[in-house]
Amino acid sequence: MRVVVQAEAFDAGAELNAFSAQAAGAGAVVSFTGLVRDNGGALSMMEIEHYPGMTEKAIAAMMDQAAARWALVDALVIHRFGRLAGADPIMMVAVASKHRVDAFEAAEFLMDYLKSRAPFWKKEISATGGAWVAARDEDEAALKRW
Amino acid sequence: MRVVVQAEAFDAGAELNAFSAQAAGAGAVVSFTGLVRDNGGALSMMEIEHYPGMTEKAIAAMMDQAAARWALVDALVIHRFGRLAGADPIMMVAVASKHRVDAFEAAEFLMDYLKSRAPFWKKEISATGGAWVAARDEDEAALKRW
Amino acid sequence: MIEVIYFAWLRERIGVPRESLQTAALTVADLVAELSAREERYALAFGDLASVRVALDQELADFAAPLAGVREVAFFPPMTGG
Amino acid sequence: MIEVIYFAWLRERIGVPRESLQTAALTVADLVAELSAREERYALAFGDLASVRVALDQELADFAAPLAGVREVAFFPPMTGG
Repeated sequence: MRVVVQAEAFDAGAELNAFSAQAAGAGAVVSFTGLVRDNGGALSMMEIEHYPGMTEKAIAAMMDQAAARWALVDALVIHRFGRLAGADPIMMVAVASKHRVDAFEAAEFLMDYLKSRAPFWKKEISATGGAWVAARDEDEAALKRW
Repeated sequence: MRVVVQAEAFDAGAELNAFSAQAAGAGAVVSFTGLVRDNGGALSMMEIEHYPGMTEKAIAAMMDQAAARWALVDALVIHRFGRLAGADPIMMVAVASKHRVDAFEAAEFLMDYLKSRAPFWKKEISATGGAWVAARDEDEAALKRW
Repeated sequence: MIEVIYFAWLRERIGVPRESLQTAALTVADLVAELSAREERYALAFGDLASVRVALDQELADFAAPLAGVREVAFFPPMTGG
Repeated sequence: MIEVIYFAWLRERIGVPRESLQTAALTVADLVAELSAREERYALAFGDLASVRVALDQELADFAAPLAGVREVAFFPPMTGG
């Protein structure tokens, strides 16, 4: 299992291929890629702040929980911080397992926890300034199902 | 939305990147890749039979249902047939949407339907012969939640 | 004449991937009964109908479905895609 | 001395990303009250505690948590990762 927290851009497709290639015995790989939403053609930028040290630990703890709960072959989380341009991947989760249900559920679990329990804060930068993205009630509620 | 049914191998990572790049306005991309399970190091092969004509129609109908039910930006299904070598991707589903819940649910819906309602039949080829993969009760049961 | 197509182990047991048949069968169930009565290999293939699925003109159907107007009947085991 | 770190709009309102503080506060809630009484910018940042989260030595905690033995307190808005 691997956690990567970095400022640099990453290639989601290349990461997916490398992850699948080394996931021996896996029959199912689920990936999630979060993109900067391009709002109606307007060039959008995003600034992501994080809590160095806590971020990696918090994500590793989530992965340990997922591994205890589902039969996983492997899992990967990549999350960027700093300034991101429109349509750049912000983050990705990949989960490999023997059967699809484990891979889907573990990926959703990791996403729900990353959204609300990993110390990242997004700020949307537009021509008129920056605005911190507000946490959504649905995201907090999503944790209740696990 | 695109359905591809082909004998040729495909590059899941390259497909994911191309799919994400053209999914304007999407904030979430979920992919599922099905791999030939490598059973304990033994070189496994798989032969997939399908029903040309019906396959494409059945998958397109599933995608229409998914698009009617969730707010999707785009969806892609690639499924191979013929002889596949161990660890080759068998198929992939990719779904792009504004928010992650739609992308995850639509991808799971498509996978559940592809498993049990798209006319493909898998045969596992080993040194001692071939065996048709039996449909699993769990796969049929999985359809009930939709 | 109706086109009948077989897949996977149904194709293997019946020995041909497809055939054009003359039939008076009114429903899929009638056709299955007619074929099973005709030759052992059909009786063997259709022995357990719980493991057989049918499509009429490339749409999933059931054994009670009428054959009137149908050009293509396909028999196959439960699908195992994905 | 305790290290206090602020993120996102808490950092912006308080005006510094981190500071070392001398405090007699026994709990997180005490520390928040002490800071809010000290200067307007803290009172502003901590005005709505429903929108503030806290971590003690990089583990999520709540406002009733004791500060004994804690080296690093972080205040931040609800997280928006993913």
